[in-house]
Amino acid sequence: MTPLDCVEGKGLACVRGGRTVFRDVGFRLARGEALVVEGPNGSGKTSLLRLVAGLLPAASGTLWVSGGDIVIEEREERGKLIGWLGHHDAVKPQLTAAELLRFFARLQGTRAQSVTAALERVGLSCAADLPCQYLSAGQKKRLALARLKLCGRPLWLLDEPLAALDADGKSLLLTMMREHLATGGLALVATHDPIDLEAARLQLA
Amino acid sequence: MPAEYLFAGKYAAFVLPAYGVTALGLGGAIMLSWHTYRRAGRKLAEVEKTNTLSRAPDASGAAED
Amino acid sequence: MFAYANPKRFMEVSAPLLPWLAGATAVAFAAGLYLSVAAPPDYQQGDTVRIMFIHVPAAWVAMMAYGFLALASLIGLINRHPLADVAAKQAAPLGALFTALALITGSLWGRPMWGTYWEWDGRLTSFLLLFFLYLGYIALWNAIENETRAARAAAILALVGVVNLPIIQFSVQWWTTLHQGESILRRGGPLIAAVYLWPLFIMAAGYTLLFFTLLMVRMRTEILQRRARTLAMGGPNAG
Amino acid sequence: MSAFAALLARDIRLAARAGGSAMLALGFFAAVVTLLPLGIGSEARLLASIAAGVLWIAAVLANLLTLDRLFQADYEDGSLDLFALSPLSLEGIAGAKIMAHWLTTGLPLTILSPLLAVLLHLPAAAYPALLVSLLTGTPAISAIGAVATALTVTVRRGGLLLPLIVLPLLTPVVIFGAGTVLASIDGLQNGGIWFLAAFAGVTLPLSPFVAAAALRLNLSE
Repeated sequence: MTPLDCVEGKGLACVRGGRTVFRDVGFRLARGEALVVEGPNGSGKTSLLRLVAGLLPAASGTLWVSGGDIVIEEREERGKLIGWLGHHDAVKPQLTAAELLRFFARLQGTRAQSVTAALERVGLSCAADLPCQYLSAGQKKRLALARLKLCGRPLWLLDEPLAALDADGKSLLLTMMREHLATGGLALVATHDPIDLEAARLQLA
Repeated sequence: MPAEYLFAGKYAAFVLPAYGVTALGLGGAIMLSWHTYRRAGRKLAEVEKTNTLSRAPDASGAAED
Repeated sequence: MFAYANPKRFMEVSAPLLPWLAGATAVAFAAGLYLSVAAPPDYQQGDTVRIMFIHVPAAWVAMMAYGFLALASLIGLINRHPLADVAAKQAAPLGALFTALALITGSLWGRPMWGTYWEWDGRLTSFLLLFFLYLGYIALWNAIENETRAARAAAILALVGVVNLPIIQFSVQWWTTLHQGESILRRGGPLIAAVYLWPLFIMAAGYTLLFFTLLMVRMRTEILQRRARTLAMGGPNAG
Repeated sequence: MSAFAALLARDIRLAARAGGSAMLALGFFAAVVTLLPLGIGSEARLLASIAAGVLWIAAVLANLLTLDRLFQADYEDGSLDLFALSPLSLEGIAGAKIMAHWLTTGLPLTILSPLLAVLLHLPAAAYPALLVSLLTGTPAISAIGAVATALTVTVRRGGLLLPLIVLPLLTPVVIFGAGTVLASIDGLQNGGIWFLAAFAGVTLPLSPFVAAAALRLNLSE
């Protein structure tokens, strides 16, 4: 896991389609810490995550990502540190679960052998050779979690991760997040249903 | 006067429609543009009126033209 | 920067300019039309030569409009200029109108000479494709809801279009030599007699002035509409 | 490089699988070419004279059919976000997708075209020209089509918009392509193939960058 010490945003503002989604939002996240972003629908939780990920340009404000002595400014460079779990699970119906993970492993450049371990970790090893069209929504979300773990990125950005997960799924997510934080990872979680995780809270108006 | 000759000319059947279509096209564009321009102006004035009424008198003077 | 600061200056500058521009257009058209009607009939084409006075200027402005559209798109893309996007968006329907007029008057001019309303002549075909370029641009702009994204996507299409225009022109010419039957009287081929030059240039000036007058009116309309929409959405003014 | 190859392999596998676009394009191409004589009549000389144009236009339409899902499928299910965050640049992604589209649509069409040319009584002299012109032209169709589909990626039913946007941009390809085949029928060499090669040579390297710019703007708004 590439070392990442701190992510800090100051006075961040986001404009989408001419409408100001949020204004002067700031946060600081150190190694091993998590931040839960709460707020009503349309308050810009997803936009904030996309902004941190570098998918969205910030209308104003600055965002530092520093690891060791290097500070990363360029937003497409920042993208390489991000483990992204979006609304949609990015799962192709025609591919099997194993094929999908092997593809993303090769795309991210991680070792393909860890695919079976990742499937094992999320309890999908039985469905490894099943085309994803037969997976339930919960299983697809678990597959996305396996991919997140597989890509080994330090900064996790999770957008409504609890949706579509049953009780076991939720506890699996929490344990995986605690493991990630324990090994010095960082996490930003956008959610509006409660999540019992020792983490700072950021309220978006 | 060239004008009558024009209309009686052998090819009048093509010159007239050509000028007619052009007049229709350009005239139509002018009228349409002018009409939507006036309507946009009226609509803005109306929205500005309801806007300043609905808020406290301290509304910043949205006194654009 | 406040998204609409810059167009405010445009609104202030264009307000007094508009009547003058409209007046100049009217004068140019009056003079041009009079000269077109007063010009003697051509020994070969008879009166149909008068169609040239409204066909050629329409064609010139149609091409100039696409150049303007591409330039405004480039400026809009490079420094995210909201005014450039408005200019490009409003230039497209006008350009399409002038292209359509050029096509219709061209075909009406062709009928007495070539015996058919449509002739796959190099120029007319290129203009038909230019018309499709305009339609594609306008369709793309309307298809995307998000205003700023639509502006940028359409700008890229306009730039791709303007780069391809010479290639399209060349390929159509190459194609017509492939299929050209006997050498039909090439329209505008013979040197245009001097007496026809004056009406042509004055009409061309009239058409160009009309294009910029209508463009200014439509840009002002767009800005007023955007401002009304922003206010209605509880935008910046409403705090 | 392996990321590029990974995406290329995935797209080819997706296209080849059931419901993939490869079979769809071939089926459409064959359908248009077989339907045509039913409409126009089966008289050999007539068919032979229009065979070149028909084959080329059917090839272009078949390409457009499978192009509109090139980026949209990945945009809608969130894969495009993951691609944007991967080590592979958007330009690389666009390049891999264009190549995958050509391999699964353009190339099979070219291979199938002589078979369908027989249905249209295309004179024997024109077969090599048909193959060469399609081989050179279809990459350009994929390239320009990719740019257009990248522009309409966020549009709900962008596929309907694609032909209108792409039509004027593809005219040179159709003109030079069909022109080459026509000329070869009476043994002429009119250089159309060189223009086609030049056109493809210019559009192919540029289109990944233009398509990436279009994707970038659609992702970031």
